[in-house]
Amino acid sequence: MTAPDDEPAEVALSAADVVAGYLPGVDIVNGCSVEVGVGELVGIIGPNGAGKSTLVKAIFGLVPVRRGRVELRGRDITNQAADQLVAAGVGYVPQNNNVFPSLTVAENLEMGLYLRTRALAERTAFVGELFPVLGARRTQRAGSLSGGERQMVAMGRALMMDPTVLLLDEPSAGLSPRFQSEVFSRVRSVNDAGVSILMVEQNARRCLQVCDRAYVLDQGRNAYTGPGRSLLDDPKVVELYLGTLAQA
Amino acid sequence: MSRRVRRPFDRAALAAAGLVVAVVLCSAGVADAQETTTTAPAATAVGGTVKVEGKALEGVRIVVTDTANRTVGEVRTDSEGVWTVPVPRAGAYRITLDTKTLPAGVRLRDPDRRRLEVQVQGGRTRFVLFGLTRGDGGGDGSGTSVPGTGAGSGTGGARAGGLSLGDRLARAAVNGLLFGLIIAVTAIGLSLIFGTTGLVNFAHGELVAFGAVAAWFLNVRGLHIGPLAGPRLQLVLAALVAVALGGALGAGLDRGIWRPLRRRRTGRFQMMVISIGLSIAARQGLLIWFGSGSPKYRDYGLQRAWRFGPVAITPRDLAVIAISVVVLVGVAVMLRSTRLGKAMRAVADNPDLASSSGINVPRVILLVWVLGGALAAGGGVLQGSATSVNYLMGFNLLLLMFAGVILGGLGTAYGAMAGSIVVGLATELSAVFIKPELKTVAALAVLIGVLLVRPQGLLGSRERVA
Amino acid sequence: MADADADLVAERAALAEAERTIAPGSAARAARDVLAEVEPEPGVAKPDPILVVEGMRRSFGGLTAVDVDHLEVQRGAITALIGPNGAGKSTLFNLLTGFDRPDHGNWSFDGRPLVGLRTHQIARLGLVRSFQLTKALARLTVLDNMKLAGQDQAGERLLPALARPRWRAQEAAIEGRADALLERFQLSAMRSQLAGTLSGGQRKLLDMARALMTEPRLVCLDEPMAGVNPALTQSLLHHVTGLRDDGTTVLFVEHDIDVVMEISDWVVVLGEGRVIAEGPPHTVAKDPQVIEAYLGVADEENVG
Amino acid sequence: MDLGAIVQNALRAGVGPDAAVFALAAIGLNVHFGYTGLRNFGQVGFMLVGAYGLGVCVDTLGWSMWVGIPIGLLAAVVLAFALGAPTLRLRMDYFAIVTIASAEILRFVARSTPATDVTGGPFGLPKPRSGGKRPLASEFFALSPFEPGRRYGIGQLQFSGNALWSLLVGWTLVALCTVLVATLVRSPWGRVVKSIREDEDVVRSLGKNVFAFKMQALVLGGMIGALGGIMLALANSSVGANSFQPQVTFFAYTILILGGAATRLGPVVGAFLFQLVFAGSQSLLSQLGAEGHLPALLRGDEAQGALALGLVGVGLMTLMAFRPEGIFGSKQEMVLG
Repeated sequence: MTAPDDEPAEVALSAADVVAGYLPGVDIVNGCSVEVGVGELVGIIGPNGAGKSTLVKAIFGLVPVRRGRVELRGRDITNQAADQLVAAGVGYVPQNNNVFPSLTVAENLEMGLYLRTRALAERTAFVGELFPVLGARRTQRAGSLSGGERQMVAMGRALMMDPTVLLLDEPSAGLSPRFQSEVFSRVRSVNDAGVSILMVEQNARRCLQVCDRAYVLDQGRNAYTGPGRSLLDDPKVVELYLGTLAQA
Repeated sequence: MSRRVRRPFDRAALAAAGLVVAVVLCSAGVADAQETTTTAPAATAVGGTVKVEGKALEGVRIVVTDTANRTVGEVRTDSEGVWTVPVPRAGAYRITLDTKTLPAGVRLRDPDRRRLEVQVQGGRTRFVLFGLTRGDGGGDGSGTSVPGTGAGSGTGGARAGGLSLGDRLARAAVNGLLFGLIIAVTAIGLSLIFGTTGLVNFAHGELVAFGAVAAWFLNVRGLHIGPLAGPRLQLVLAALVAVALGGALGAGLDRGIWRPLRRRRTGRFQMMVISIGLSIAARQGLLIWFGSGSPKYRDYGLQRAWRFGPVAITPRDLAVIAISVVVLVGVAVMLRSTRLGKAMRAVADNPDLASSSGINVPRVILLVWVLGGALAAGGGVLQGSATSVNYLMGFNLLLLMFAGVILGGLGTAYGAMAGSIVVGLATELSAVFIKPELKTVAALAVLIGVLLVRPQGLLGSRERVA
Repeated sequence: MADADADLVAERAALAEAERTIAPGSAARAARDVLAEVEPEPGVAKPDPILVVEGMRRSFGGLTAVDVDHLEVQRGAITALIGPNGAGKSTLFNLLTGFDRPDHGNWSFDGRPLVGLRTHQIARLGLVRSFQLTKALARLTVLDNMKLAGQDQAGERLLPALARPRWRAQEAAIEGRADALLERFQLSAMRSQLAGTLSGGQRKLLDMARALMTEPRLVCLDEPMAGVNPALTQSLLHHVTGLRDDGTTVLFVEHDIDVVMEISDWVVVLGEGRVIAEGPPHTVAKDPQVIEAYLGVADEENVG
Repeated sequence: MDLGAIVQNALRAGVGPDAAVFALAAIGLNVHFGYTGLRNFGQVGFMLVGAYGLGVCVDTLGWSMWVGIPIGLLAAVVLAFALGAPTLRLRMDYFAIVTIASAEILRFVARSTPATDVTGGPFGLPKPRSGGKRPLASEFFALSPFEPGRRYGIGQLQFSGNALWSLLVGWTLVALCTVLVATLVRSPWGRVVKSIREDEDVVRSLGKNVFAFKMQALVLGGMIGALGGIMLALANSSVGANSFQPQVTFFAYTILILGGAATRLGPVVGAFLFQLVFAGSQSLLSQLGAEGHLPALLRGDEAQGALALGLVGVGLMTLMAFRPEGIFGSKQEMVLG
């Protein structure tokens, strides 16, 4: 497992001092800075309501960024429209409603490649290798899949465009432990295939185990950052987030 | 990147909408300049044309009486078969055709409809038609099948007497299929627009009437742009132009009205009320442009019916059925297997996710409007050639379109097709058992019944309602 | 200006209250003592259950959202319902309070079966809920929001409504209770403001106060602390324990583990719609299955 | 151009019996939509059953108006139950479409030839051939203290005796209904229905039978609408299905939004303004036409009527897009809603 302790040489995605929120005057994210190095798998954990999902949405242009700057390989992408970000190589998997239920699995994947249809066969093969289960379900409507399978379809869809950075919003939410393991190992193999990943997770311990590095968010601000494994042992993190349960 | 793609399309949409306006204004000017055959001088009157199988009848006596049974006027038809009787004021009048003055061998299709009761509106000429046939023994029924919409015209149903129930059902089924297919063609747009934007578009009927009216001008008046006068277009050609104009109008409406409203995050109810306002305004615009007459197209007007067993159908109606089927299958295939079609379904499923997948959602919605406008206009031409052209024809179809869309399950295009055909069949089949003038009631009752029993529609899944 | 002052006053009062320690009263001790005798295992029977759920299932399409074999909620205690996102907590709330219908299953409140009852009938029996996303009636005043919850107001019937004398006295009584509750929840200053102008935290308070206006016997709070600043959280916690001390049973969904540990007498853990564990807070926290579902496996050796 | 005549026409329409009828329809709709949030798109159906209820009793059955009016109101109650019982639980777009479809069904049936013996069919009431058993509004105008033929009024604003009587009765009913509705919405009952408009789940969770309240509102607003229909029948001494086209409901919405939904005087002010502007613009157009200032296309009553009506449509769109709270409504409340 690659867990570099030093700063990564090249930055794939960075958000600096981002302030963002849905309603005017109510900031959910309050000056967050995160960086994802090329080829890195970075996690964001934090208590409920800390603004983790909002941060990812702000990076992806779904929530207006009021202050701060988001860059993709040094290029300013702050507040760019989602379809433009997809074209620029950012993939995003929302937490809920992340498949088109009335489309088949194959059509869901095709929609992921809407902007670049020529590579369809090649990309479908690539995604099929990562998520073998999707091959068997090609012609099934996505709405009839189980939660774990939907998550695979959603990730597969986001990977169709061959993104350089993938944003995942709580990929394990609502899944049984077995499926959670499955999802995390898929996330790891997507990362091993060369995609930089920024992942928000509520399942802190698993997230820290699988990530190269992680940020702990609290009340819309960065609280801690460091290599995943070391955070697990950091008493402050344990106190702030893992809390009582973790002491058990 | 995608912005570069979008811009020229925007301009094209606006230019197209501009073209629609230009054509409308020009043809309107022409309509006024020429002697009109349909819009009589704006006096309160009743009038009509007495014809049998396309041939005008001269010297037929018509008597008009008022509600108190006083005779208001009495005329004989001229060499063109035309008659007009001015009436003192708006209200109900009874029009009687003196059958003794009909030439030998000509009789009323329905002897009960010798005397018609009509409501005349102030400043308008109410057209009254008597269904006549050459009674050469065969009693082969109507020369033209009329899948009317209960528009309140005097052309109720031609009830063929003496047919067995089975034969009448078979005929009604064919008419119902014809009518249902036309509704289906017009309703797809309504369904797709609802699916992708959540708009319950009350102004969709006016797109239908617009298509029919535009094609009528091109077909009967010819193309006039400014001082340039062109030839009158054959109906098929006129229909194609009308479909293109309908698509352009759809694009113009999306860009000009609905997209700005979506951007302002206007609520769904607000948008629905706005579409009602638009419907009122557009309907009155059509009235000013076209008048309140119900003329027919120049082509395929009167044809001898082909007989298939108990069923008689004109080549025109058969063509309408064939065209509708081809269009519906085409749209289904487009939605099923083209990239754009899948994108339309994706946007209908989840617009946010669609845009997160790189789909340019506003552009897909624009194309949905183009498709919806074009289909509505095309459906209008089909309906116009199966019956006649009237500025209210779209509004009269609207509730039936809603019925079709809801029956099929809101927002699913295939459902809208199936639901519309059910509505068409219910409408015409009911006319076998109840008075034809009440057949729209039957269709609406079916709609309400289905909503109560299966609110998710016939094909929709239960989850969609929640 | 007046509003700003009022906000300040409210905030200070909330902070002052937060500084007071939350001392478990006798009711709390009683509840905990009774529950200490109960075996911490899923579906265990309680000495004095106010709510009993039996074989309740609800699925959406292919997903089973709730599948509870047996669950009892102890009268007079604070029971927390926890579990990861999507575990079915909110669905269970909706089923219990009649907002959704189970595919099958029975449940009863104080011995009365609730199957087939409509939402408002369940509420009238004293089983009242709050909402996860606060639902202030935005175009009504704060006071009217409260008064709406008054029960058996004759003036709510169409014809008596026309005769003011018929309901004036009752209205005054309801208003008195509403004001007392607003006072307790530090909302008095906003009583004649439209509820839509309140801040998120104030709406949470209003939501809870309004539920209490109905004098419920069991109140179901759906994530009462979500999106609330820490000072207010303390104040809300105080209100929740206060409820229990006044004899109201509380069932609440919460994400914040600290909150759950601090105020609940009993914890029920849901995972994929099932009750995977229940017991006193500190017992549950040590349950390997809970750690598995909620936090993920730390390491194989840790679990073993 | 005779501006005076235009103003006079506009004013006469603004205070005339038709304005009172529209005001009643809009007050009923205000109970439905403004206060309770019910999207009733078939208000005209309630007017229809009121008018025909009275008309059939008097003309067809020869009963007294004093029996006909309660029966007209009762018909509205029956319609409200028939509509509401199955549909009030449906989602709101469905409710809108069911109500408009029901109103259309009623209109189609009323004007159908099989119904001629009862409703006069396409001719309406009074029935043309047989004539009714009793003149529709004879009892109503017999109560009038004014001479039917004489003209009354101040200056230019003149009405015939019968029109004056109709408008006085009409506006009196408007005033009574306004007070009734105002009393109700300020009572605890009003608090509940307004809460239902905001969020019916909350109301349900507090132990209120939301369905029953919605039904009461539907009945009440429907009866006020029926009163409008009855007033229309009396003022015109006739009932015709053509007066009950779907667009009448849309006009009532326009009126309500113009004056401000969920305000006490909104429907009244709205009806006055609506008729004033509608008649004024028609009058203005006809003068412009007569003096040759309009393009040829827009000459003639039909075109000018259409143009005026088209302007109503544009007005409704503009209002809803830019001032959905109405001209006198509160912006703050709208933002919160």
